[in-house]
Amino acid sequence: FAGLLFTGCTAGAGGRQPKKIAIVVSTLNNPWFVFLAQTAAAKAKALGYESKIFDSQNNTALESDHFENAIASGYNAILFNPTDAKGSVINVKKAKDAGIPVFCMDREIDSKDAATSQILSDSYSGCIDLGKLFVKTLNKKGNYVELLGIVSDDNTWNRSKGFHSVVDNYPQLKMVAQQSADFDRNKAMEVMESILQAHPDIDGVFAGNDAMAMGAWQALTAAGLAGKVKVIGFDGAEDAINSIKEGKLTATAMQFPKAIAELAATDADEYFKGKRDFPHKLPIPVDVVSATNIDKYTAYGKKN
Amino acid sequence: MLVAEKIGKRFTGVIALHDVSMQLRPGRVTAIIGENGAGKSTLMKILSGVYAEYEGRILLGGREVRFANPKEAQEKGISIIHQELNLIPDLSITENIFLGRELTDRWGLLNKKAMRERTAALLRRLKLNVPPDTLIRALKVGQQQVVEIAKALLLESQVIIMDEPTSAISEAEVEILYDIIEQLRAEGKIIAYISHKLDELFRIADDFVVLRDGRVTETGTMKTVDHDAIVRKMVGRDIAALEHHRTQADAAEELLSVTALDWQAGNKQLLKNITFSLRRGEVLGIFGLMGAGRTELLECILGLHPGEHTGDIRLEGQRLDLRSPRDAIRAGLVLVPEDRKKDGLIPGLDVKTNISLSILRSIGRNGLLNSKAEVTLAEHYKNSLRIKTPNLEQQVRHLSGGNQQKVILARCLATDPKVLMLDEPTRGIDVNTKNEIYKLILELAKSSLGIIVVSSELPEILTVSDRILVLCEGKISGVFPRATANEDDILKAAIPKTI
Amino acid sequence: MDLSSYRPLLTRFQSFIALLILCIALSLLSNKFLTIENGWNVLRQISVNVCISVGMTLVVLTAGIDLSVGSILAFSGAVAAGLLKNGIAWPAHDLFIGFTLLGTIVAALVVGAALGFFNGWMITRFKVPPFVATLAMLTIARGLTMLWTRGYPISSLGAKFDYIGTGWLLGIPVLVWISAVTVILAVILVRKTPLGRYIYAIGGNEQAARLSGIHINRVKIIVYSIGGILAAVGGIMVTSRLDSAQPNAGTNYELDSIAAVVIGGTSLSGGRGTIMGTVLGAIIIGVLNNGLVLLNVSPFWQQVIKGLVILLSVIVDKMNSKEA
Amino acid sequence: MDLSSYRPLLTRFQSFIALLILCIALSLLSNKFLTIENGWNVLRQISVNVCISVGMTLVVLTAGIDLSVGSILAFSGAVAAGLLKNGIAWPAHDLFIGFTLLGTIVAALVVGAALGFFNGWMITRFKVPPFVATLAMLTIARGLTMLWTRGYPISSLGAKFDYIGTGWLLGIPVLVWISAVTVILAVILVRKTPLGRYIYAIGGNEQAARLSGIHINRVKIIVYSIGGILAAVGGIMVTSRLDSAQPNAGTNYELDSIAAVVIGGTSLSGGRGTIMGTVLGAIIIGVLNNGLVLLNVSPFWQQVIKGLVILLSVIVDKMNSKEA
Ligand SMILES: Nc1ncnc2c1ncn2[C@@H]1O[C@H](COP(=O)(O)OP(=O)(O)OP(=O)(O)O)[C@@H](O)[C@H]1O
Ligand SMILES: Nc1ncnc2c1ncn2[C@@H]1O[C@H](COP(=O)(O)OP(=O)(O)OP(=O)(O)O)[C@@H](O)[C@H]1O
Ligand SMILES: [Mg+2]
Ligand SMILES: [Mg+2]
Repeated sequence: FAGLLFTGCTAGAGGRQPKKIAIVVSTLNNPWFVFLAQTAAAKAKALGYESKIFDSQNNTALESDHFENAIASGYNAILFNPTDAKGSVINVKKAKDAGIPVFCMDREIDSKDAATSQILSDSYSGCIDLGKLFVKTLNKKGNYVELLGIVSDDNTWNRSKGFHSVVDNYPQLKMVAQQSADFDRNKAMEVMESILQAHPDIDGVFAGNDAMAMGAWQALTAAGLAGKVKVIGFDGAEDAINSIKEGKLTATAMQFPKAIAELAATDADEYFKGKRDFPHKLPIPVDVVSATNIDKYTAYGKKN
Repeated sequence: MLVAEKIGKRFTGVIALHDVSMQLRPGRVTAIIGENGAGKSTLMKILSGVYAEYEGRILLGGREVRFANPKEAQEKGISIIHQELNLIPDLSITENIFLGRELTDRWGLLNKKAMRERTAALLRRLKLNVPPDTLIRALKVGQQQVVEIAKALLLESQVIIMDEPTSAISEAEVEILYDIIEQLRAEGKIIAYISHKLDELFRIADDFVVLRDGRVTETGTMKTVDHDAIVRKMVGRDIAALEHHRTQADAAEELLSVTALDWQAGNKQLLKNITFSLRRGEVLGIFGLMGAGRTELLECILGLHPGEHTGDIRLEGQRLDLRSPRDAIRAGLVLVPEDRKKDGLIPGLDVKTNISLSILRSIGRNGLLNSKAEVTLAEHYKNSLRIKTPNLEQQVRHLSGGNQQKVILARCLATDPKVLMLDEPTRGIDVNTKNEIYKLILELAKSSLGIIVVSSELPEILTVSDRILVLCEGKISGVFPRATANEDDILKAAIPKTI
Repeated sequence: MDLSSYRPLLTRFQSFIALLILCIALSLLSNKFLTIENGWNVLRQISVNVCISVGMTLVVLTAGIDLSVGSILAFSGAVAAGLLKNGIAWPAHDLFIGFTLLGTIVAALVVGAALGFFNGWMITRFKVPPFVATLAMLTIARGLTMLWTRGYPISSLGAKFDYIGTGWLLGIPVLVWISAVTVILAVILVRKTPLGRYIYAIGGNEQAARLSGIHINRVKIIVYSIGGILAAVGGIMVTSRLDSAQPNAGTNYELDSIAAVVIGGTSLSGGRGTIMGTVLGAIIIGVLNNGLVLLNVSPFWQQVIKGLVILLSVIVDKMNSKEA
Repeated sequence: MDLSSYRPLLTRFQSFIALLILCIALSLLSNKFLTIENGWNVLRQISVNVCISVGMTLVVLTAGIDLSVGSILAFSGAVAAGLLKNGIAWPAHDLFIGFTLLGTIVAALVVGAALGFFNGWMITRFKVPPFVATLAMLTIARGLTMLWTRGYPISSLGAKFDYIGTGWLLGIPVLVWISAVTVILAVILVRKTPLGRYIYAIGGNEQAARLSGIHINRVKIIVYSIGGILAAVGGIMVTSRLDSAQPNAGTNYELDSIAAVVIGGTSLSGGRGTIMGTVLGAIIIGVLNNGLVLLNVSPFWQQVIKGLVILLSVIVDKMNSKEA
């Protein structure tokens, strides 16, 4: 264990001191964020900076600790995926006061000036598009089920709202069940199995993320309803992309964590080089991915 | 022949044994005698493999043996009845007796039938007529003690060690045990027998070994010595057998009165129509066999079973309706419980704290503790009760049985009660300390406390009480003023008629 | 006499009543509840918890506790998936070891056993309290899972493997078979073998058990290892059911399984309890989860209700058992 | 006599050594570690855990345990935020009650006390094992939080409130003041009051304590209520520090705080332990978290290392204490 620490240290203290970039991410409990964080880290390294990932474990208080520690240990910039739009503001302010630029990734914090730049993947509008597609595929009528993410997470609600802002305009689309599956594949499968008992007659499922979409899909397959029921996810995770390729999932919303992360890292680089005028908010549109355009995409991004 | 050579054993702080040498001979019962803390149990635990680290060596049949654990000792034919009961409350008699040496069939599965049968046989031999499948927790202490004996008899061991086997069983069961010991002796087994009841030793022991402060002070054969000699050897001086000259208490006014106390628990009638009274300065002895309901009676008086029993209890004429021991203490009733370890002590806390526990509030200053007052209190009782402890910060778990008992007594007296109830106050306590406690009881009575002493030892009852109440199956089966009291009548009254 | 009677039968009868009441209530509230298909659902959904809880019961019977089951489940599941999919490769010495289905399963079980053994070793050799030792393992095993999966799920493991989680055998889901066999073996272990006796004895009075010549440490280590193995079984079940090993699988499973054990009437202070009781507990929880969803109760209320039901079932139990 | 002597001083000395070693190692590995600023960081970061763990220590000393602290923290924090921001309104009878800062704080503490009291009540009145009672409360309180916040954080609570979490007083962060005061009060309670004695006595031998005239149930209820209040204090601290009440605040805090208690040398079987030990334990954990971040240890490895260090510190402790 001591050995570990030392390797850790030599990695930390070794060589001439390059600038250090902290990457604070809301959770590593979910591949999407792992990807976001690791891409950012890789990019930072490629640009010749030392970088370290901090896992806030969905806990804004822990995120606060990370900020304080990062500031104390002299990081020069923070690439930041907030746990919460409001709760995280105070942390960003802290960094700003310490003269450390913060670049928000994917989720926004609601403060005009705290962050140096915000590169946002706007799932609200993403879910609006998904909603439209959903309405189209079910052609405006039928029963559907919504699987929510972690109910204590405002992303869960951003997505739900975006979706309903469209779908609720069609009275013949009836939501027969709305249950939480915690962004978790297993939970989603079990919840779906149970729901199917009460409502074998559904036509569609909207899942707050791809993991849940996959779980739902498996439950449907087991019940022999595969294909009959349309399933829509969100994220553009690998499993989902493959599954759409195989004509299973109907659609997902592709966020571009790769683009987001690399952009944020580059911003940091330019900031060091003296650039100051960053766009306050840079929304990265969320693409709807379905059978029609699937071959343009891979996991978490566009084919290139 | 089992020989111990220069055995030494130290615990943190104490030297429990210092080159102890002795011989246990086949076909003879050797009594190991000594005060509390003399080192008897420690020595036996070494012989039976409980303690693997010790100095010196043990020879069994001329060959040196060293046991890493109790199992090895068992396999070499040494079995022991420990001083404390070592049974698993939620396992049945059979399962406890065979624990660690189950009989299995060729699939390695338990052979319950065989085990049940052999248990049944053992129980028959010990005249304990309960089904082998009874859970231990359903048995009375005495019956559990018998199970412990059965455990030791299961394997036909060469050496059988009995550490205070009779401390918890009543006359009848003792007799059975004696018969068995006779048999074993006849079979030429080696038997070590520890007891603080000296008269027992004179009945069954052939040889004796006296331990004092972890050293052997003398060995010999029982024939050559008498009671006082033994006592002298273990204590190192004479102790005056105290005889009981008391101012008649009958004059004094009534302190505690119990009328028509009934306690029905489930389908069991634990107490039936108990009516008696206690005067100031009187020592009321309550005698009875195991399970006669004596402890239950005290518990009811102490308010441990509020609402479960009927009848009325009055202290100085005031009707008591106690919801908890707390109320009892407030009212001036205290109990020194039967089972020191389980109900009496807080082993992890030190002597001082254990003594002051019941009256922290009253000796406290404006809601805070008052350490000075605590120390004075503890000091006071340390001296007046002659509690043997290195210092007041000693954890009570390290004191010997007798001194632990005194600590509890001190806690009770500190509440300065009107009525003091003692349940088996001298169980497992050596003669010397016993005498001290008897003296204390009598002194306290002089200071016009009302005292109730529950005991299964007739001599004890006869020594201390002014009046003797005999309980049998939850009913009062006799009352004897000490003047007219004699062993036979009391025993007669105590033996159940209903079987 | 068999161990089931260690707790007055009455009380287990009580949790049985509790279950019945629950079921009746639900079938009144939803006509979808009492259907064969839904029955299979519930059974399939509890099968994992049953396996884990059986192990937990053994641990709790020795007066211990195991908080690490969830993480061990995740790690061994991930190991199975990883080996099955990628085998082990050292490109450096271009060395590669592929794994058969059986191979991966064995490997996963070994991993589970090893971690469980480590728990037991810490607890017996270094006297670390079970709560702490397994709490540490909870973190460690989760970390190992993350390291092994790099935080990404390992998916599409092939039809053969998925059969475990999705297939049927003689009209019964394989998952149910697995948990059933586990339960039967455990019942035999507990009622018919000396080891079972020792487990109860240690929980009932460790000192007395030691004086009876029982190797306390050995028994404990075995028990924690079994706990680990059963967690691994759970890991394999979950993984093959999802056709994917999720890095965060099994989070908070320890709580569900302890709940099952306690609702089943096993005393956390050891020495008293039964396997069947635990199974009953697991069923109660499973039925509850299933019912709350069937009735489309809001996720917010679900938590409150679950908590209350756990309390109630234990209270019912207590009020009718001698201890109360 | 002071209760610290209940554990051989040596062992507490040991966990102190453990802390020293840790600090020295870290300051060698990172020149950023031993800075005043970082010192304040660590203290500020552990302040919440210290408050909770002090309550936990009292509970554990009575041989109990409290798994619900995290959820109680979340709920009382949310209540404070909600009342402060929106007060209570019944549009129906257009009735509205506004809350002052003090009012909200009191309200939050009352909520914490109430939930803690409920725990104690279940445990004493219905003989529900502490583990289960508080496990149920863990779910219930979380559910209540969701219902109260509808799953959304409650933010921007105003400078006055934020001062608690972010302000300084006489050159010391307010958070640190709060935890310091809590600790001092607790030490007084434990060493200098009868109640403190009763807590140790109950943990040491409940039956004997009862016969000595101690009101077991009352003491336990008080202790769990204190636990709830301190959780609420923690809730206020967290909320004002973030200027926002997070619905999922405090998740898993029970584990951190139990870890602190045990590393501090308090025995989970009750009757033995000290407040200062727990503080020490909390510091060790805090320093560890802080240090692992300062050093360039990957988040996945951090979990593994953390687990190992917890094990180590307990083992060091055990090996040097008589019990081992
Ligand atoms: N708190 C969380 N815990 C676990 N997984 C989460 C959490 N929040 C989101 N996720 C998962 O990670 C994916 C990416 O989350 P993300 O932050 O992009 O949500 P979002 O709705 O895009 O945020 P925003 O509304 O700010 O755009 C989500 O689609 C979801 O699958
Ligand atoms: N585990 C232990 N730790 C520390 N000291 C001990 C331990 N066991 C016994 N002692 C001490 O060793 C001495 C001998 O104890 P032992 O139990 O052998 O006395 P004994 O003769 O059996 O007394 P009794 O007649 O009360 O049973 C006593 O001073 C006791 O306090
Ligand atoms: Mg997004
Ligand atoms: Mg002895």
